Amino acid sequence: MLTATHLACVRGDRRLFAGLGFTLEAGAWIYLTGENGSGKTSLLRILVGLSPPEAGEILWQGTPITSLGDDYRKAVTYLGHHNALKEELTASENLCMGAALAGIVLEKSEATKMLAEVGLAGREELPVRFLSQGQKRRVALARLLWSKSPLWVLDEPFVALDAAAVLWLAETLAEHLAAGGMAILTSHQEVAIAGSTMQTLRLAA
Amino acid sequence: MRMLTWKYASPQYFYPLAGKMIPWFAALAVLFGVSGLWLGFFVAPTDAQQGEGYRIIFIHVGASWMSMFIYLVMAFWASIGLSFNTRLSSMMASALAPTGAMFAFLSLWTGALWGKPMWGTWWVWDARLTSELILLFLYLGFIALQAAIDEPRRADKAGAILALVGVVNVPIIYFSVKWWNTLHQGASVSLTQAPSMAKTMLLGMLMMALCFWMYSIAVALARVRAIMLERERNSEWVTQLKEVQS
Amino acid sequence: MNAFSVLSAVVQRDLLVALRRKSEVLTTLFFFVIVVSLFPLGIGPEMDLLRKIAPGVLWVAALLATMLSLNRLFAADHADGTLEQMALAPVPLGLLVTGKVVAHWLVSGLPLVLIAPLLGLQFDLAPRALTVLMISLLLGTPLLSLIGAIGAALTLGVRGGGVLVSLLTLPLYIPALIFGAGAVEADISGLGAAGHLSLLAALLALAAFFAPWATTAALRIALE
Amino acid sequence: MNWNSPAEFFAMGGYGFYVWGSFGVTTLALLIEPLLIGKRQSEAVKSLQRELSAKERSQ
Repeated sequence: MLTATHLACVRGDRRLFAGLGFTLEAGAWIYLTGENGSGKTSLLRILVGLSPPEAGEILWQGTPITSLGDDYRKAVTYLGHHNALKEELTASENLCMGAALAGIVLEKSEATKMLAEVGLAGREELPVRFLSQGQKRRVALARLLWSKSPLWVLDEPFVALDAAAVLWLAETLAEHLAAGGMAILTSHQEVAIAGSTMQTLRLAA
Repeated sequence: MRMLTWKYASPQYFYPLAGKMIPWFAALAVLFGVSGLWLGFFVAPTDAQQGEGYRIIFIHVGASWMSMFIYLVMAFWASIGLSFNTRLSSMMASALAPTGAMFAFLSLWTGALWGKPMWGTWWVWDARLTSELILLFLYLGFIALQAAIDEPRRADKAGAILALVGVVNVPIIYFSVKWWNTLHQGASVSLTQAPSMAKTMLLGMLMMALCFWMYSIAVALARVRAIMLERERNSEWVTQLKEVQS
Repeated sequence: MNAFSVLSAVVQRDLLVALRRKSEVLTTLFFFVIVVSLFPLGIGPEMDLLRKIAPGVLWVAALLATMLSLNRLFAADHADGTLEQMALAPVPLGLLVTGKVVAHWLVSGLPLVLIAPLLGLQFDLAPRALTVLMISLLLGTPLLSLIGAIGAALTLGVRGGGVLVSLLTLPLYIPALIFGAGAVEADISGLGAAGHLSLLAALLALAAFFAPWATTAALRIALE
Repeated sequence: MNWNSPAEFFAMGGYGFYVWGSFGVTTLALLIEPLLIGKRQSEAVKSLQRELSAKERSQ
């Protein structure tokens, strides 16, 4: 369970939000919306522990995330604006290296299988710089397939994806939630995830 | 007591307090300065070896001390700001840096003016002068880094790490420069080891050092006030200030 | 999966990236070679003089070459989001930073060590002095990478970061320069280089302990 | 008393240029710094006043 209380965020001179709080239960997800510049990305970065909030506290299973350290980082998978891919490396190398950072050993055959699942069969040995935007995003999203974290925090995961990939992502999210996982995501388009509890969190500009 | 400390650790209460403290420290600086100059020029006797040229030490020594001392104080405030997340301490560190750099420069300048008549050259690669030069570079690095970062909180923290790294490095740099100096049998400049350091000379030096010290406090307080206004311009207390309202 | 395998994964990844983008590696090396070769042209070809300035010239050039390569230590990872993922990995960031520094040294430090004797020959250094030069660089270049990483992390994503990083790190490089160049000089003048080299090693040990910590703190600040 | 005449005082036993060069620049620096800070302070106040009056007008 993830609980946030009285969160505030200041960027430069601007107060993006204040007094923000929510509780996210297992099997539920939060749909985070708001205009450009309303602080969606800032909030996500605060929630995963990259930046400290100006005020307020975030609790994971009842403990502040600041005192959990690596235990919280193990529980979270974050996908930001950037795909965190190395242009020089192939799709499968990128996937394996990403897993290695999280302490997960991924065999090449497994990586190939996961890349096939996101629709990149046959392209796994291509350096990422030869892939299109949408394909790169799919390589980045393939990390959800090896992720063992209960909490997924995804910043605009649907951007640049085609219809098939959007469908795949919605299914993957539904499975994750059905298995007791949690998710927080931002999106500019409507998202439907079958059989799940959705909370909408709107940030005012 | 604890409550009191916390209260004055917030810019809102420190701003008027600093304003009240500045005249006192400025007055002390003038007092020590006048007595130091009087001792230095009219009481302290002419040095047997260096003639009247030695009188430069009255400011050179004080400036060198202050340049090193201010770096330590700056690193102290910066680290407090980093570990306890207190805005005021970080602002204090930023306020001290230019003054420290100025004293480092003055130390070099007076050292060069002393070296020319005594050694026949403006600059000697002596361990102390070289270390002082490096200290000036460290100050400039700190100031440049903070100036380059727009987000004040990030500038504070990055500056603090740099200041701490600098503090660890200063002794290492000093030791290595000294080692290098002895190996190359370079000149060793010593302004303070005059054979017969008269008591009045020492006292004059001390007075000038105290003058610089008080001056630094006054100036740092004044600068930290300006920094507070710049940084906290959206806070309620700033807009309520008398000088802003009028 | 233990800490060591995470560290080696980072090293492996960075080496692989460097291997596929050879131009950057070679730039550092060529810069080193060119700067060193310029000195005789500027000073004149008297061998006595060249022999005398060789340690200083080679070491200063190594300093500058390392400096040049610092900008890309974290910048690419910062731009493509990899750094965020590293900061969120369930292992100490200091470990990953150490991995990055090791990779940086292998890519930009080690080549300098290997090519230095060749450049030393241009300055008519004796074989023993060449050996001391190599040893001093072998101990010194990792030190440069470690200290430089702090500067690179502090200036990450900052306006004019490239120039700033030299202003921040060059003063911190001075002890390494003094003991490194001093070792070769001491050997040439028959004083023995052991003292200098052991001090250099001591500095390396100190930096290996502290620098990753400071770099980690600086990176977390840059990511906020 | 060290000096018999003002001229002697300013000559500093032949070291006048060096002694007064040191003291002069130091004094200058210690005078200019507070002035610069004063300017910074008044600029900060002025920009705050401008912001404040802009806010009042917009209300």
